Amino acid sequence: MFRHLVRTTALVVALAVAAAAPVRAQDQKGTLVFAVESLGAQTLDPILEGRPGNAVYQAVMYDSLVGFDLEKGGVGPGVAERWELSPDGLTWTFHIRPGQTFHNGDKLTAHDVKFSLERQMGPGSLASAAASMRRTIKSIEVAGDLTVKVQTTSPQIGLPASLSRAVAPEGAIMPKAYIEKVGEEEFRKKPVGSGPWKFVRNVPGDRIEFTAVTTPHWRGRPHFKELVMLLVPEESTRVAMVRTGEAAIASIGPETMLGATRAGLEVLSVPGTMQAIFQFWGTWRPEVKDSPIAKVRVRQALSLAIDRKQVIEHVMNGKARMPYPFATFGYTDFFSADRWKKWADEAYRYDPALAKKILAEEGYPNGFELKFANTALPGTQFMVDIGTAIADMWTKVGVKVTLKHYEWGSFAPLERGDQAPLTGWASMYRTAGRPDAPWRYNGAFSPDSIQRLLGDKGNCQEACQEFEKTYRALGSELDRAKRTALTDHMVEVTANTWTVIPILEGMGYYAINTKKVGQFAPIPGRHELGDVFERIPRPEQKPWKK
Amino acid sequence: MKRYIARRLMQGAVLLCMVATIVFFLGRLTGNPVDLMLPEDATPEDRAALTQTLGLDGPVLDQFAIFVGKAIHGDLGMSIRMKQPAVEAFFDRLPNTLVLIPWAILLGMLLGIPLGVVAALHRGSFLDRAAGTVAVLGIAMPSFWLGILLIFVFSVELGWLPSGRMGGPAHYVLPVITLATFLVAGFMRITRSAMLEVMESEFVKLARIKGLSEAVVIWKHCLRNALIPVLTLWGVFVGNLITGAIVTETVFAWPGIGRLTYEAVIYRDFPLLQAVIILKSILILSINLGVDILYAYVDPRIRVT
Amino acid sequence: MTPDTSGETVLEVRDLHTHFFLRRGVVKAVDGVSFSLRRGEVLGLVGESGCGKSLTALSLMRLLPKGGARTIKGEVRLGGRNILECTPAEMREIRGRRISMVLQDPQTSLNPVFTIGDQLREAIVRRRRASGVPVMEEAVAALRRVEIAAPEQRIGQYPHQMSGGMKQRVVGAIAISGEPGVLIADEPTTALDVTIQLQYLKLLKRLQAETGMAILFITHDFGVVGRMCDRVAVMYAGRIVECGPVQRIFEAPQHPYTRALIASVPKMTGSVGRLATIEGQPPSLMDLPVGCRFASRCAHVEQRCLDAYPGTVRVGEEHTADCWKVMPS
Amino acid sequence: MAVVERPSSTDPVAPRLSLWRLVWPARIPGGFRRTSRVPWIPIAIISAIVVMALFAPLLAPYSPIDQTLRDKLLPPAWMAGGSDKYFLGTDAFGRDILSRLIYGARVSLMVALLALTAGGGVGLAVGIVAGYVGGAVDSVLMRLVDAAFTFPAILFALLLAVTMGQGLGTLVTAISLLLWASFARVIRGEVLSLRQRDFVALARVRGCSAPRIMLTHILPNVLNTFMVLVTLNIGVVIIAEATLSFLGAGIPPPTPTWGLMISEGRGRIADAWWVALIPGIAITLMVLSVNLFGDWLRDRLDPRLRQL
Repeated sequence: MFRHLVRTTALVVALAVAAAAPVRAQDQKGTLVFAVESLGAQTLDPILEGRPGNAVYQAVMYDSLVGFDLEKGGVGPGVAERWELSPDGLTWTFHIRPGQTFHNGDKLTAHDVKFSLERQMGPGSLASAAASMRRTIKSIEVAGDLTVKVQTTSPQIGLPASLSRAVAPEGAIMPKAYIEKVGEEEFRKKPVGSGPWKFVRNVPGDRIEFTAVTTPHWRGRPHFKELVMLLVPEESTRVAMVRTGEAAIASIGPETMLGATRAGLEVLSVPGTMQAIFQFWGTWRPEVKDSPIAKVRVRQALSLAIDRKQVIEHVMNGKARMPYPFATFGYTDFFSADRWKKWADEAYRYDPALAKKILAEEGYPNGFELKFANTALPGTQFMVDIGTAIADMWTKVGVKVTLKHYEWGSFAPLERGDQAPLTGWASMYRTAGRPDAPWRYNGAFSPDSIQRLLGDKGNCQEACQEFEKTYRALGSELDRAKRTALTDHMVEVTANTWTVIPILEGMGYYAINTKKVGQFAPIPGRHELGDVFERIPRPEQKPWKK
Repeated sequence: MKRYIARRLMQGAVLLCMVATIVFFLGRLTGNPVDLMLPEDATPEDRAALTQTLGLDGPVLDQFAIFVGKAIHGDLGMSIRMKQPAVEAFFDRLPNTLVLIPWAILLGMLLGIPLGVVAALHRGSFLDRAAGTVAVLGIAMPSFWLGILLIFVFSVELGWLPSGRMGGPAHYVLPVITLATFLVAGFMRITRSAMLEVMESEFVKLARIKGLSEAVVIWKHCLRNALIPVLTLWGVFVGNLITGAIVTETVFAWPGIGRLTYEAVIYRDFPLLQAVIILKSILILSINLGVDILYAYVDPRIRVT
Repeated sequence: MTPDTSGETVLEVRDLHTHFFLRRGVVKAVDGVSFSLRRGEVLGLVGESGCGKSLTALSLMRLLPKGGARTIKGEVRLGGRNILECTPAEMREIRGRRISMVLQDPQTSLNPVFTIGDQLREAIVRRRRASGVPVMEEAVAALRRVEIAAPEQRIGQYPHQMSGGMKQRVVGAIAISGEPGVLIADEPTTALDVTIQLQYLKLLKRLQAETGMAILFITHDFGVVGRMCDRVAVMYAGRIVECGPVQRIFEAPQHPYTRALIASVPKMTGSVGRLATIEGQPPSLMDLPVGCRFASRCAHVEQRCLDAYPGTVRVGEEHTADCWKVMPS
Repeated sequence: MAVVERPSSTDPVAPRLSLWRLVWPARIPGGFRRTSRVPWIPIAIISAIVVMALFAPLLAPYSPIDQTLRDKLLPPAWMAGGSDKYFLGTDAFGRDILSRLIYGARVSLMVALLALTAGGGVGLAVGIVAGYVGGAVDSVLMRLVDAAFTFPAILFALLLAVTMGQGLGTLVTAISLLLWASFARVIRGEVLSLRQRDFVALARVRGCSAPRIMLTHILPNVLNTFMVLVTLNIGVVIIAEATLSFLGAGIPPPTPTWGLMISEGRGRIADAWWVALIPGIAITLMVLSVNLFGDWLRDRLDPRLRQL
């Protein structure tokens, strides 16, 4: 009996040990190695890093005030569980998710939120929206440990979105007490955040290492023990590293996709990360009056001459989609996506015969000379290939394309000032995938924006005025249905000018070694994986389906 | 010798001033880094604010005056992109490049010098042409192409070597080969021509008259003299390597100064770019000076003068 | 200066042919040279530039310049052995010890990157291999023998730290350090100043007297010949055209070429480097005439001179000449 | 060390017959000196490429920039899946690689020609003036040359490309800047030794002006050296063009250049090797040939020139 008892006890103990220990050991193990083309500024201080870098590597260790809708893309809960706008439209109240802690053990409270937002707006901040925030945010108040009230100078419907990592990096939450205690210098060396990964080491120009938090996290508890992000600028090397298993995941471009698939790698595509577009500069200016591209129908004809399906199939290897109208996506807020999808499929069709006919009707039966600036924004090098492809298509309808290639850094200055070098030109451009359309429209069409594609303050004609009016109305419209109607109207007005024309909706691409990581899904519209790593399983946990 | 070094140092200082001025103004012509830091839909207001934060809003000449003033005190500014003193960023990465270069030179010499000797001994024969062809092959292949092929063959297909990054000895193999192939031709050519010249010289005849064996004549009397011009190439080669490292470091994800320089250009990180080019020039100049001093020890004729 | 005919023959060259094989044709630079050298004797080899003197010397050393020069025929008997048949390894044993050479230009004869001592020691060590006497001392002694002051200091110096004359002495020291039976001196004083020339010649004479070696003295300077040599051989277009005791050659030159040479040298002091007084040019070595090679420039040319080469004619004791018109004695 | 023993001084009577000599019959007994044998293979390759460049429109089966997206990434004709239409296959845009290669030769050679004319010409002028005039002018010019050597040329090219925008002009300027200093240095050395020669002294005595001496006496005498430098530097230009294409600072697409072709195809080595490998081989062959030809030329014209 006694012996039996001993035996039973031993068995129970053994089972308990066996049950407890392996859980712990199996729970988080191994290293997840991610090879990426750029680590941006490679600093762990959120106020020193722009959007892409923030989303690639800062996101893993910092949480954002507003988070993601993981399924659909766009805005969802983050550090704040919910938020609401006061009836006058001037105060946003954010309700912080309880029980969050920083990696040093400090509790995450409303004070940290206030501190972080103010730090983003502060003098040393390189945040791109710092100036806008300073202008629009009147005050930030702590109304209890888990409540923050943000007062704005005018109604700011888009404020929560602009504090979501789905849109911008400015919502990153930093530890107030810690930074105040150790100072900025030390914080930059030993950063502390509240995300599912803790900072370990930053080797400039080479890598950043993180280790998983062991406690549960609302974003998900990582399945790997370590996370290493490698800076590997050369794409063919990144792919080679995934093939040899030196890295589990690598960011790639569409041109490498086919090779990666043939080499037995899994290729993951993230839908709706960007739109490749082309646009016409200064068509409203008097000096361009007689130029063919000053004519709406000529611009439309150029769109009809583009075989988007070919581009998607062959340049993007099938991993891209027919676009919605400019700067809109399936997840765009306050937007009749289905209606516009139908519209776009018709409007952006391939009809070279019609294109030629229109050109002839407009007085260019033998085509004309089109000056086209080909360029690619950082991170989307394939835009050059798209530009090359559409230039060829234009050539085939008889347009003589003068192609000039610009590196982005030398293209960007051209669009400022009087835009003389670009006036009368068409160029490649891009819009990043984000849910708030009006912000982007403002940047392209507003008479006081940099691009001012419809006209400037001194020369704002019909479409320009109509856009201006609609945009203003949108700024203070709180009603959902009316807001949607206004957005649709804004899209319609601008789409019909054919000044900014989408080519395709692009995706983010990753080559994956299935022996190193299990199957996972990215967040729609979010190219970078910074908010995904914690949900990536180990290969044995969830093997890839063939 | 001291006067010689002093003169060289003076020349170096003048050179540095020229280089710094060129870099400063050339850099400023290339646009504002703010464009690369902001998203495409930023407002003009955000742009102006960021330009001011980065201290890029004054007239160029004022900026130059500030730059010169600080540079004299050894402060070459903060990297815009990394928010780190540019000098510090350079020295962080410099060791990574420096560990690569001696191996590349060594391998280049190990292949190039024997090829040169063999070619010289068999001047005009098949062996001469074969050695020449092998050596020239190294400069006939663009190094990025070679690097990518090497990765494909040795790490992807054969799985023998890692494809990139710094790490253990195995990580050095492919980058060093890529850098060295570029040098073989230079070493081979200069060794060959120097050997040919030396082999026809009277003192080699005298060495033979003494009855020395061919091995001693070739490898001691000839090669030692032929190595003098080889050594002078070092200075040039280290300079080439530091520049050549841009491509190699990019292909092999090697976090050295070549890669840093490239990034500085691409991101318009002016302070970093200035610092990198100035420091690189200092590096190249001091290596050249070092080689010249070393030269004096190898060639006794120079030592006295 | 009566020739010492009693000494044994240490070097005998018979019918030596060294040609350059070039793409354009064959240059017959040495084309049937024969002479002999006795112990303790100085034989002068005189001729214009390009007549094959130096190549003859190099053929004897078997150190022909690269690029097509080959000894195709002949015998070089050194102590009874034909060294043209030696293997390269055997040849290395012979060089420096049995036959040695002093080169023309002291400025380039020494390796600039090694000290005098290093270069001297190489020669000494080879000869003595496991000798008990410290090599260093022996090197110092060798320098002293060639009358270099303060040899202990000099031994650590590099060639560029010495004057031309001094360097040539060092070269001499290196050349005779193996105590060779035959020394070839290829215009050893041409590159030196006149005063130093004399000193050097005296030194050579003295060394010869001390060691009893035979010297093949190559020069284009008849003045030096008179001072140095016991016998003289006159070379023209790859062949020795006249050979005899110095006195006889000066007093009674038989070959028209020798006569012209001597006539063109007033009082035996000038050089014969470029003979302005002999009309015409030597024949091309690539396209030699069938007959006498001097025929085209000879004042006494006859039909037979053009038709066939004259044999070597003995014209006196130890005296030969290659001419149809000389009378055999 | 049997290898180093000179064959010419071995046994004169009975030359040893070795297997080597049988294999390489040029060294038959009593054979002739064989230096600077004319490099026929390189000359043939260079001529072929030059012909390609000159007659590109006649030779190329297709336009080098017309895309046929449906036919993209077809392997060369001899491989499975290859099409007879495209002998060397197609690239990612369905452009004929053979046609691009042919037109690419034209662009690459054009770049080489322009850069060598500009850079080499400046180098020649600077070298002659510095070497002949000497003194302060020489010092200043040579310091400039030193500065050019210190300044990383590739970076300079990058800077120019981002400043002026990519294009033929930028590329040529950048590469010229890379070349001129080495030309100047070598030419100056030549001129320094020429200046000591009698005919220059004579010209001076006759009262020729300095520019006249430089033009009529010095220049013709350094032309050999110049030609050798030009030949040897063609390879440098072609490689520089390729490298700059890789760094994104070369001639922009769709203009075909060999460097750009490799650069565009480099991500596809695993699945479509021909896109990058074929132009890579073309570059390698061309540069190899030019260098071997240049080596030979140097031996023929100017054996004193050491390297590069």
